[in-house]
Amino acid sequence: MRQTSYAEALNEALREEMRRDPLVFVLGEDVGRMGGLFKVTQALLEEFGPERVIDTPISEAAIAGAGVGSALVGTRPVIEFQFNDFMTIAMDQIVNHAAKLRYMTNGMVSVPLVIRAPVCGGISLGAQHSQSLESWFVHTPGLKVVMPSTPADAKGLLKSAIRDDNPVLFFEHRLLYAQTGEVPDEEHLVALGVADVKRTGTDLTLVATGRTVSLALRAAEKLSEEGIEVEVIDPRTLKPLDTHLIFQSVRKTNRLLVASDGWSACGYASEVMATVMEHCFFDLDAPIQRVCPKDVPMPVAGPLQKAVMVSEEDIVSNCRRVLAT
Amino acid sequence: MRQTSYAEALNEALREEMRRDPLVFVLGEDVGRMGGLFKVTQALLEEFGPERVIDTPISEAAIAGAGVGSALVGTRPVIEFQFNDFMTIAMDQIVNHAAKLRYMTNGMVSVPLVIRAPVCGGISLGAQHSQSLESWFVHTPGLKVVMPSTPADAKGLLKSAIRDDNPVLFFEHRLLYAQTGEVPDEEHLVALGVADVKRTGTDLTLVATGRTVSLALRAAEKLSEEGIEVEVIDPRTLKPLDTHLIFQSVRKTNRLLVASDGWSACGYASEVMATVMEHCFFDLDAPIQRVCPKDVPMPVAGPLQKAVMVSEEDIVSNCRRVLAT
Amino acid sequence: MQDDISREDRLDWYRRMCLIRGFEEEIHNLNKAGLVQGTAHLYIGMEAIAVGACSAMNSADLLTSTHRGHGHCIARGLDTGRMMAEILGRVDGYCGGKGGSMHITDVSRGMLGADGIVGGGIPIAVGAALGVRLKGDLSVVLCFFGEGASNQGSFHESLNLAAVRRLAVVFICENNLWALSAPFAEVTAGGSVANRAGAYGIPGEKVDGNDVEAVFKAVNEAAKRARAGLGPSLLECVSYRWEGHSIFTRQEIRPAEEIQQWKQRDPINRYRARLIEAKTAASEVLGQIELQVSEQISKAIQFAKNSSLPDSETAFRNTYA
Amino acid sequence: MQDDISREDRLDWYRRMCLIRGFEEEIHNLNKAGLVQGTAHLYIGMEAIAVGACSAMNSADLLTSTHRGHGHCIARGLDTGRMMAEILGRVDGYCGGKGGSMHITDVSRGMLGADGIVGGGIPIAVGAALGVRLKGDLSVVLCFFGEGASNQGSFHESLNLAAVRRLAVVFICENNLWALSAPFAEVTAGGSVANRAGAYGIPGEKVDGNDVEAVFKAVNEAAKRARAGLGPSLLECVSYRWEGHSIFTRQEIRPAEEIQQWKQRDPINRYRARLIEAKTAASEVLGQIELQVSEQISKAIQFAKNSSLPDSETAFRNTYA
Ligand SMILES: Cc1ncc(C[n+]2csc(CCOP(=O)(O)OP(=O)(O)O)c2C)c(N)n1
Ligand SMILES: Cc1ncc(C[n+]2csc(CCOP(=O)(O)OP(=O)(O)O)c2C)c(N)n1
Ligand SMILES: [Mg+2]
Ligand SMILES: [Mg+2]
Repeated sequence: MRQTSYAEALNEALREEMRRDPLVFVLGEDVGRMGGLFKVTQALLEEFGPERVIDTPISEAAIAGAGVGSALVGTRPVIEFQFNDFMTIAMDQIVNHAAKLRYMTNGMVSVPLVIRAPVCGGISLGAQHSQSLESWFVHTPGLKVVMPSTPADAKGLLKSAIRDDNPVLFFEHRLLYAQTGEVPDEEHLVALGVADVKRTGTDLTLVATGRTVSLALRAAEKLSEEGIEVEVIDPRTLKPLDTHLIFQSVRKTNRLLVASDGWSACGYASEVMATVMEHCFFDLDAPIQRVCPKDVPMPVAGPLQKAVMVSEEDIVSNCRRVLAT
Repeated sequence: MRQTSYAEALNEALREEMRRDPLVFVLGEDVGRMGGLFKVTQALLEEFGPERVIDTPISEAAIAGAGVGSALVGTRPVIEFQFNDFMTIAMDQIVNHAAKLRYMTNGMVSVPLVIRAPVCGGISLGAQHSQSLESWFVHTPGLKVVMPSTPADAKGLLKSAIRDDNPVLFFEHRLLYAQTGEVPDEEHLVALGVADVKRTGTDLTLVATGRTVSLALRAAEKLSEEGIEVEVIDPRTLKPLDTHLIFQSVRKTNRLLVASDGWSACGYASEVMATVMEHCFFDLDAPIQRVCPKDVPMPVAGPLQKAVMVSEEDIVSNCRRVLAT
Repeated sequence: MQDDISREDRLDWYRRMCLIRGFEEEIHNLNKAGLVQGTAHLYIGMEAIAVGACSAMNSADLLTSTHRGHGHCIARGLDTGRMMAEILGRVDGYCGGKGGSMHITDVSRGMLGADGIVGGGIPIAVGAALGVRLKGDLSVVLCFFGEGASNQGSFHESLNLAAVRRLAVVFICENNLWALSAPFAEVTAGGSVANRAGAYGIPGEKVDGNDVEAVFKAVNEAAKRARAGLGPSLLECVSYRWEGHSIFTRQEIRPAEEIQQWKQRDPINRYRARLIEAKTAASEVLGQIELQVSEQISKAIQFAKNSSLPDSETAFRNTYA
Repeated sequence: MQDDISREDRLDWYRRMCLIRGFEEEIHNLNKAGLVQGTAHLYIGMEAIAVGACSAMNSADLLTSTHRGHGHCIARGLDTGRMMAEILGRVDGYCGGKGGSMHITDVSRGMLGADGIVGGGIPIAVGAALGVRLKGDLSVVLCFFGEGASNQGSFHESLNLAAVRRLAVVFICENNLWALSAPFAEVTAGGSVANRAGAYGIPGEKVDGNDVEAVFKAVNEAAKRARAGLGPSLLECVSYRWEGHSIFTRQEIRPAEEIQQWKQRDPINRYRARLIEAKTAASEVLGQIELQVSEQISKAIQFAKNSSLPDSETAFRNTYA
């Protein structure tokens, strides 16, 4: 298998799906001529032309609305937001329209729309360019939410998202774009709603998403040296959540830690905690804990950003904390 | 003490604060001439004039932004959104600006802004007029989130919110507007961040917010007839959360149920569950459970709406469930 | 649609306007009887806009609507029985009772949906135009919205996007002079919505929204332009709503004389008089039509009432495809 | 500000433009040395807009800025040392290193903040104008934004709101012909931002953004109007950015000749030549100024470098008041 970067894998997914289905098209700011701020749409304009690779004005609300409208008439738009922070401008179209039109019409219409956006910090862009807002969308019925952690998952999940008949929010971590990994040469699909055990272990279950998966794996290696075996589960799809795999693991290890780049309050980590609590309470030997960024906006200066974001050390120390009780 | 409706209590709070401080002003759609869609701003235009009671165009993003800008220069805007669903249009200003400006400037500025909005369904207005989106704002550092359940709390909390130097999101339940209750004649303030025990009990702690508080109290009465004593806690402020009072109660009752009109996934109920799990795990005799609306958009037809919204019976049966384990 | 208006067209337009009027009036009665589920925003007084505009549509054309959408639906030929059933929250309604008045949709008629969000449908219309072009269809999208919506950011972004992509959208502002309690001039700078077309370099025109033929002609021209690949247009159809903002509204803010004046410009009476005067049809012929319309409405109501309220189980279906 | 321009004004404007240019050029070097924390969007080529505009401000006036905000800050007289410290993420920066280039703010100078959201500052400017009026101040608010931002809904809503309330805002569009990789005409319908003023019934004017005196005059007129209670205006100052979109940008989309042409219209060189030609100042006098500017910049850099990176504990402070 080839080594491919996360960004290239996403680009391949787009290209393959656009070749397969002439109704798939891409729109967003700087996706054409420039190939996307993070190069995910690179060279698509050249291959598919300006009717299928649309450089839009800076009008996030209309872009999202155009996605909804074009999906309603049977095309399959894939929208890029340059940062997920800018989705704040398009929440009405995403939440009041994309998420609800199928339900409100009792199934008469569907909205096969994909919205891609990078999340979280790491390059000192500050509070308006570093959020990880996936939890808002997990909160909202009618949406699916995906967050891949490897190039192979990125490719396979994006292809599935494009083929899905529902609005799918697809969150990418910008620190992952350059990361490489093996991606199958042949057609590669990863089903939505299926979690993945990224590492098996017996002492503690660690549910991690996006960037925190690689931190979790490194943390697990470190703890393994001490004889502690951590099982790392990547849900890959945050909504619908593959609870089965998580419950199974917790019933084996009896301990759980959840890591997420989204804030803790009403966040994705709290949701996993609550769900496991409801279903596996008597299997737990210790309180479930979470590792999330600190409850502040993201600062710019390096040392501050580092203090706020989730780190490998945070995960290691929290694993120890869960194991100590 | 007088019997006052929730809507009148809010109106009194606005009037008193506007009399006290000439920099407090109100803006929003139909707040002037019409006195607000739900009559909360009634007769303010007559008393304070069109420079302090501003009927705006239908421009939610600019209204929120105008709130931020006017707060930045030292006035104290109180914005009304007709339904919290329309805040989706203003998320950028609320989340990227109001919530973050103080932090981003390291404390140089403050944003003393109040945004009021009704939440949840109950009058068959359907999926775009019935959400209860408070959890999104609890997720976001830099905001305070308030949700009163009685006329007295409504008045006291709104006055405190207006005096607070931070952006405060103030969520009202439209089924409560007509509900009456005692409101003190004298100056009445309720501090933000302080929960309230609405009923004492020994067998189960029931944390409920907004409209679900009255459902919880009725459920508790019913269970009391069977000798089950439920302690009902109303956090009143969702962010910052008064964890102290909740932990204390859970340590006494060893059981917890959380009721909320917001969806369950990544919602306020999951946050309370996660926090209690972290801190009171060994005090718990049974898994914490939650009662939330079903995970679907809100339908219009009466029987459907009823099936989706939290009911007194839901709370009773879930209390039993928690007590049965 | 042909350019020249035939007698059949005229009679059909008269019929449709009467149908809208009668349908809306019945909602008042049904509401008093406690049968309407939720709210409804009546189109009474504005019938000429929907009928004139939708008459310029081809069968493959599309439209997006607003909270005040019944008129557009009827003008576009939706089934009044299923519409009424939806408004009463019944299983045979277009949305099985889940959507109610504000979300009536019928994709089989190219009706992409009413909308509860002021300005919410505007970018959706633009997207639909983008989509049909990609599919190679020549459909035009009519995009209805109130003058209140023209102050939303979505209006601006959508007109700009449609203009730079030369999309086949006809933007139809229904200026009924009030947005809930807000008078047009007090909240809308520039004095005219049509005038805002200049900002996007597209044609803008103010139209007498109480004249069904004037509306037809203007929309037909704009649709031809759009079909020819010349891009979008903005039409401002000036009219008035006779009723309160919604059936929930108890308080009337608008001056009684103003309401009275506009009632004197009734688009239906006016058209009736014109048809008779021009000898297009005798009063009796129109009377026949009115009778047919009454019957259709009675049937629609009967259909709706006979349909049952949905079973609570259906609340949990159709969130996802 | 007085209407007629004195020699001191002219020399001061020249100085400020040089200061912006030199400051921005140093950021390039500091970035190569790995010292900039995060990104920065350089103002090089556009100096005449900020300097001309801010020179029309009174001391109580306010401004809102954009991601490309250094020029506005310097023109408004912010401390270059504290600015540079912020860009390097240091404790002595205006925001203690929390905000970085995109969030420099100094309320003591009426500078309400740069902004990382395209179009984000526009309604904030309107709100500030609303607020100062309520307080009884006569301040005018200058609202800067790029031509890319003029396609955001916030632009439309804000201009409409300011117009109907007759607020004291001067909307200053910096049209540098590109928004990241998007050429103006391809994404902006109507061909002109100034022209969009018509939609709101307010004055709109296109200005040579490379001519500091032309900008001053236009903004001064608009500010006078605003101060007199006559409401907002929209100015479109046409200029060009010489550098890539941000210091992160490696790819240049714009045609090399276009960049070259605009460099020949350098607002600083042009003004220098004009001052000499008009005998306002001899070349030596201007040389003196340039020297002073260099020194000031060196000091600013020294100040910034001497300031330490913040302690991680400060990350947890100042979320709430
Ligand atoms: C985004 C949003 N804001 C506010 C409302 C509440 N609302 C419903 S209709 C309406 C007035 C709309 O006026 P206009 O667009 O002129 O349409 P009209 O009702 O006059 O037909 C308002 C404010 C809403 N539904 N959506
Ligand atoms: C809401 C939003 N969308 C997109 C971006 C990313 N972005 C930053 S600057 C920029 C271009 C802005 O163009 P313009 O307004 O013309 O300003 P200029 O950079 O040319 O000075 C874009 C797309 C953003 N910061 N905010
Ligand atoms: Mg109207
Ligand atoms: Mg630009």
